[in-house]
Amino acid sequence: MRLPCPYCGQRDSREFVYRGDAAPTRPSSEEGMYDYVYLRDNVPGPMREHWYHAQGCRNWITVTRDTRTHRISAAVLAREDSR
Amino acid sequence: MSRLSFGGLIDRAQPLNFTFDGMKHAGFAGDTLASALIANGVKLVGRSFKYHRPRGILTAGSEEPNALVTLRSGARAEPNTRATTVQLFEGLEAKSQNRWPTLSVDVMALNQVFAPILVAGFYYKTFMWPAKYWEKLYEPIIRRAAGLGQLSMEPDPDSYERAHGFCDLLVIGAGPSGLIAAVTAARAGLRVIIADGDWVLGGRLCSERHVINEAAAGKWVDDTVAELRATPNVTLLSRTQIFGAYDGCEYGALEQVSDHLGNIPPGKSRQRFWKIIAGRTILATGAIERPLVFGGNDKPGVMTASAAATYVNRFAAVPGRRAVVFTTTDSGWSAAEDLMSAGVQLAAVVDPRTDSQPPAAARLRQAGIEILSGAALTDVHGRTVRSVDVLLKDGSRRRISADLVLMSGGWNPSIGLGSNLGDRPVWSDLVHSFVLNTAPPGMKATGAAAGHFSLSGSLADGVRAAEETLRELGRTSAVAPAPLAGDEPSASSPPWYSRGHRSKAFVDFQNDVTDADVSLAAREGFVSIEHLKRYTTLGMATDQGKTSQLNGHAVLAAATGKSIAEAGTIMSRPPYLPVAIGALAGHHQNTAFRPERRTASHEWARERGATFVDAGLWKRAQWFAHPGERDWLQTVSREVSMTRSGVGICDVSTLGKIDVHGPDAGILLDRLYINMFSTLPVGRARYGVMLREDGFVMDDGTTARLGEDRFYVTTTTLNAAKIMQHIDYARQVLWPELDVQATSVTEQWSTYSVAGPLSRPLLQMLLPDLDLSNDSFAFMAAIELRWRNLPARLSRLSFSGELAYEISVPASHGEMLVRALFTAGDAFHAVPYGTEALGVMRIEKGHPAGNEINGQTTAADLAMGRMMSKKKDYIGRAMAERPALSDTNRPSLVGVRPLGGARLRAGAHLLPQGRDPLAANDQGYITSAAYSPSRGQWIGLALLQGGAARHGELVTVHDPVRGPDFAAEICDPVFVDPEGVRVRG
Amino acid sequence: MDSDYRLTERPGLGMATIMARKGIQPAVIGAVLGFLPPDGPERAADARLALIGTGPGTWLALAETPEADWVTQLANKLNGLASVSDQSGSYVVLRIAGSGARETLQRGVFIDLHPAVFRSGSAATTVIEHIGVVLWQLDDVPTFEIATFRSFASNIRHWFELAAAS
Amino acid sequence: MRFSIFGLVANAFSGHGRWQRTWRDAVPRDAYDVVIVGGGGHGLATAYYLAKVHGITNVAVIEKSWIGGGNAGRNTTIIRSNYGLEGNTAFYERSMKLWEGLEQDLNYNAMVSQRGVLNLYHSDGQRDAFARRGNAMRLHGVDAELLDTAHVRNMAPYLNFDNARFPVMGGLLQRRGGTARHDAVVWGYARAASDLGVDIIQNCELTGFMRTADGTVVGVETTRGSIRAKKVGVAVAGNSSRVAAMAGLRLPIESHVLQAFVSEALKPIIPGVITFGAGHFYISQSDKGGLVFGGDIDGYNSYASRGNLPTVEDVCEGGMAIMPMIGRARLLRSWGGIVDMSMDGSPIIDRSPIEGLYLNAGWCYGGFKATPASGLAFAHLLATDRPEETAVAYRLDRFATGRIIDEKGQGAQPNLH
Repeated sequence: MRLPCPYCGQRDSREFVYRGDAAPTRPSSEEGMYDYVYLRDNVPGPMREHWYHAQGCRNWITVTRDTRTHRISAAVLAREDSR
Repeated sequence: MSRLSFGGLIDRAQPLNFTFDGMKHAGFAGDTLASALIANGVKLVGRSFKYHRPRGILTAGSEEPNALVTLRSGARAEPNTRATTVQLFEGLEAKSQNRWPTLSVDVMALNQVFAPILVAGFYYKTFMWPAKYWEKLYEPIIRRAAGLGQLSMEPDPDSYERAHGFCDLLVIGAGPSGLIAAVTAARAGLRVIIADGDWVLGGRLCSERHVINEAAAGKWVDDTVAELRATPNVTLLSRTQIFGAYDGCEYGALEQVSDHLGNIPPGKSRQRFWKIIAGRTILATGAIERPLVFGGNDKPGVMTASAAATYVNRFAAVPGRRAVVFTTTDSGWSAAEDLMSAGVQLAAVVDPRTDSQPPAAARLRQAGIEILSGAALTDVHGRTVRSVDVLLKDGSRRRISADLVLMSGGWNPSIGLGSNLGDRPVWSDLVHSFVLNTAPPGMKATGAAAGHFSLSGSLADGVRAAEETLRELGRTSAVAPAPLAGDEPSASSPPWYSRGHRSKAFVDFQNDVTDADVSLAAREGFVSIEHLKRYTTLGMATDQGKTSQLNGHAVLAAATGKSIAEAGTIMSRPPYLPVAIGALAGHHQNTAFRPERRTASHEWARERGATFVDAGLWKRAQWFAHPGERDWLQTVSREVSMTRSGVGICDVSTLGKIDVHGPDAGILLDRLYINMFSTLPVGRARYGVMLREDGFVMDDGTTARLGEDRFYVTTTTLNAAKIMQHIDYARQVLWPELDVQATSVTEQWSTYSVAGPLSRPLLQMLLPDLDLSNDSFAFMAAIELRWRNLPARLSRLSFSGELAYEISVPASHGEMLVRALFTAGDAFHAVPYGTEALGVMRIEKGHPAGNEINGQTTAADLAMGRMMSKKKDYIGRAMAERPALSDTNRPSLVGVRPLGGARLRAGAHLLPQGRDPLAANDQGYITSAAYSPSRGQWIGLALLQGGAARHGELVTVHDPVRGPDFAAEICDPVFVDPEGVRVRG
Repeated sequence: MDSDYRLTERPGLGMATIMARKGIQPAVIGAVLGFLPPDGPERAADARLALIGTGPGTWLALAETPEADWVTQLANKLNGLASVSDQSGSYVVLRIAGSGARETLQRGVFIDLHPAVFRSGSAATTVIEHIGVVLWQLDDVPTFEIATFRSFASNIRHWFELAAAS
Repeated sequence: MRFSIFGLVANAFSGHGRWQRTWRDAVPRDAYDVVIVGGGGHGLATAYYLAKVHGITNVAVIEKSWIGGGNAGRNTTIIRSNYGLEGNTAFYERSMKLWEGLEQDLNYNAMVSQRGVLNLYHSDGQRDAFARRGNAMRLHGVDAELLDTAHVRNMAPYLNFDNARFPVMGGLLQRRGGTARHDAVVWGYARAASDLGVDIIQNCELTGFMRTADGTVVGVETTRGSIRAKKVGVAVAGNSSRVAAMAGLRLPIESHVLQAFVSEALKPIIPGVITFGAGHFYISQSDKGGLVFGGDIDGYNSYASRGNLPTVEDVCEGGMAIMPMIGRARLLRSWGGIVDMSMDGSPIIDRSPIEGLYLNAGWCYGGFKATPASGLAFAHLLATDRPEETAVAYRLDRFATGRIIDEKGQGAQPNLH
């Protein structure tokens, strides 16, 4: 599988570390922390997710990938990812 | 059974000697092992899987299920190799398999006597009594009888390499449609990779007799291949099998670099594993001929019609003297003509069809060949073919003598790669087989793989596929039309099988699945094709159903009254053809399995006699044995004692090191650590602990503040990459608004710990201008300085509990520093110490390390609960407050010392004294243990329920996997200098 | 395979990581350095300093003939604009030059090195068989350089030996 | 029809014409006491034990395609009970005990073969972690032996001892571990459950839940119509989140793909199961002769039953590193299964927060070995509304309370378990 790193270009998935669903956002208080840490939508379909380009530019990237087909429709730097 | 004196793609000027089961034979360059065996009159080549039935050569391609041999010998022995795809080389050695004692006399053929019992799934119904007998009796017999070839059990002596390919267009298969597609795309300027498993390109054009542009088709192939070779934007890979389609338009391929050589030159690899990224893909993999299902269709001498044609046309090898052709396709008739041209006597052509006959029928009839329309071959007689029974149109049977049976049951497009990504093929009534409905992104099938079985249709389709690709890629070049091909018949009937047979009729040859097995499975409810596959093993042999799947489904459909389209088919999974595990591993074998990271002092340590140990990918000095030392324990104890009494030096460069810079660096660190860092003064270091967001301890280390906006963070060796990633997550994803930068400098600094009461004077010799006194350089001081005009860092940190420093220089000069330290250290009898002594000293001081920070412990468990700041939020704070994490009865850190001289071992469990060794009494375990020269006994750290409150209590150390129980006392985890006087000395 | 290339080591280079502060554009840093740092995976250089783009706002700086305190000088110059970390000890830099250089490297890296895609001035941070590398192309000979972490250096040399043998 | 050698011989004389369907192909009825969603090993075992142990036979198992088509038919057939944490060890040992009597119980030969499971260690730290685990097993009455290098060399001389990047220092051996024929387990449970009256309904996909006004689940909507049920049990590992979402639940689970591989058939070389502790690789050999091997999950969320090359390479690299003699064996087939990776790497067998809905999920890549105990425990829960004694720890609320069971210590990062 290739991932389109916004900085480096198309790269083998082996260069990346996977974290998971990008949807949960860290709450600023204890409220919602359990949901944030443990609960996932586990979407069958397009999902925004975080990958770390560990063997490349060392940036966290938000990739939109369909979990049924592995087709990738978007990838942006996570820091620039508007939520 | 001989070699023709004319024709074929063999080089009669290059004879090659080879052996099969020790018998000497000769073939020619250009032969496969199979064609050479045929030319030498060898009919019996192997034994089947279950019944050990004699088997010959069924096909002329990679779909071969019967003619499997062990190629080569010794460590290079390669079991289950298809004789039909092995290119003959001088001195080739092949052995038959799955037989004992010999191929012609195989004791296990006795299985055939029990065949009425050994039906599909028989083992599920028996062998249950007595229960104990399964592993001891039944299963070993089954295991020995099964299997095919034998591994040498010696390490693979060959090397393998990898390669990467990128192209606009990948053409899979170099037959007529593949070649024309590739050349059309190449002329338009696309970067093209064309790959074919064969060493000769041209596909069916090598095997069949055709005319293209009014010349023999071979000329067109030669011209086209020459053009491709001369085009710089084309990579032509022969002997290269694309074996799998993966996500992201990625393809796996195996190139046989040296398999066709008798001896592999030193250094040259045997095979090359390609990963190819293709913008577009044209699947031009052709089609595979279906066998027909009739009694004895597995016997040596029965082969597919196309295979027989290939042997006479390409290899000039004649597989029999007198043949019966049994065909439900027009191509079977063409094969009959090819054989006749090669001098084979045609006893009869049997075709169950009555409605239509190809033009060849008239020609054959004219030549006096008997044509039996509306008839079917039912049974084959003889150990190898001697005669056949034909059920005539009128219902009577006739026996015809023959030594060769050609069967042609239709063509299955080779679309396996097209369904690798989950696209399910669909039935086509047009071609009577499964074709691709949808294909993976960027892929299109062409030629016979798309059901265009005629040559002219195939060539035209290849041009169309290339044109379409060009259009999709926005290229508008004019495209030359397909060359003119003499057309030929291509009609076939739907899958068909003979019901009038009296002997076993095979569907899956290698796995011995018969039509009766399929019917039985249907009766027992295994009517889903997946259940059928699993219950009967249909299609699970080394050919992965290439010759069997569809016939099996046809029999199932017949048994259940469904159509094949309704029954559906199975999606193909990689690899399309079996791939050597060694090739997929590349050069990652033996010590090259993973890279080995070396510190700057590696060479120096080796000179000093270090024994090295793995720490992740790092090699670290474990200890430095002196001549005459009894064992490692004596060595390590000396290193500890001399460090505690004098000075010792240890390379600690493998710790993770991260520069965290920027105006908000302090804020970020406050959020990462349970304790405060924004308040740390410049020039000071502080020990910190990080939690995961779920509240458990993630890592620990010291962080120094080197400037107002410059922090220098250290991590444990094993977590270095993980913490870098964590910090980047925090600053890029969680809090992108912070102005903070982080970069790994693990590789930049070679760091040595100089520990012991004499560490100060030793260091002073290296740094004469620096005031190292307690007043100006106190415990936890950290500064930047220069040493020998190099940037350097010095901090007063201690893992050992002694007065100690850590000094760092750029790793390029790390060896210089360690040598300088020991030159200066001579006067102080400085000792090098390794990771083992480091571990002993940290256990003596009760410092937690990886054994305690194991991802299952909280800060409170490790007696660091008080470090958890209440003044700020940080990662893991909320979750650490969950009831089970703040439960006071959780196991927490204690010290353990045995009564008497017993040896403590990490991993031993702790039970209350006098209780039975039961899970209910399990109260904790020893996390770390060491022999403490300072205390003169074994000591340990443990996690024990109720922990700190139990100092002084006696417990039972329970370690049944290593030895008997003994008693130990729970104590404070700090065994040496509990007041911490030395470290501040 | 064309295996005609020369592999040499480039000792004594000064190296540092430059990371732009939040909101600081490459042009601002360029104004201080005297040339524009690449805004992507590319190499830009003047006579004394080369910058390899290794990430957004991140560069590996290489000095051919570094003075002893060049990193401090660089950090001071960029004070408030970028964070600078000395990496002079971190990497071993190898130069691979000759007609077979591209094909050899392509055996190792899984990015497209075709001259139409990766050319003089191109750079990439990637992997050769589990070993992280920063790779850039200097000219059309072609000449490439790769920087690999010092602790892995013996492994990358071993890989080149294997590649040369096959 | 009872299976035995005598029956087999008798049938052979009659041309095998009298064998009956292995299980009844049932048509859904209007209502059942219990409907189990998912005709895999766990679902079928649950139905069997509901009928056998609790006498609840008015049970339907609904399966969206063919029984055993999910992970029950896609695993590497390993059975073992070598777990170290409280909450796991007793449960997996219960499973092992059930395996040991399964064939006689079901009258179906599932080829349960206890040829041993050997975990290799390569460092002192790994050895001590194995000792901790082995000791915990022994405290639970489970067999465990800690072997040194010499012992391992004796058992498996073909391993790479002398030229390895990570030399073998020993291993943790569970002799009672081994393998079982995965498909046969499914068919055996299906046949036995069907004989006790359970309806097995294939090609019947869940599309939703029947709910009362207060939210209680009172049945299932399927592609073959509505089916009422007093209780609905969900055993659809890999798809647990999708099914839970139909009831409005979010779970601490991610779906990931796990690949497995088999080589061409070879004469017997490896008797038991071997795992390579310094790489991602484990291997056994099937009765048919194929080397069955695998490694880590691919590592990203996936509902596609296929993996990618990086994992293939990683697994083969591990294989060659530990067993250099398999280089010339050929990889024949690969496949992928979608597994429920839970947030602590341990399963969930619990009532859901919704009345009438029960969960059996989160088996990660280890569900096969748990099949009998999972069925037994889930049946117990469905029948009594109380957890079975060895499965009390598998609560859904453990993530909220912190009573997690994290064997690997990786935290809430499912792809690391």
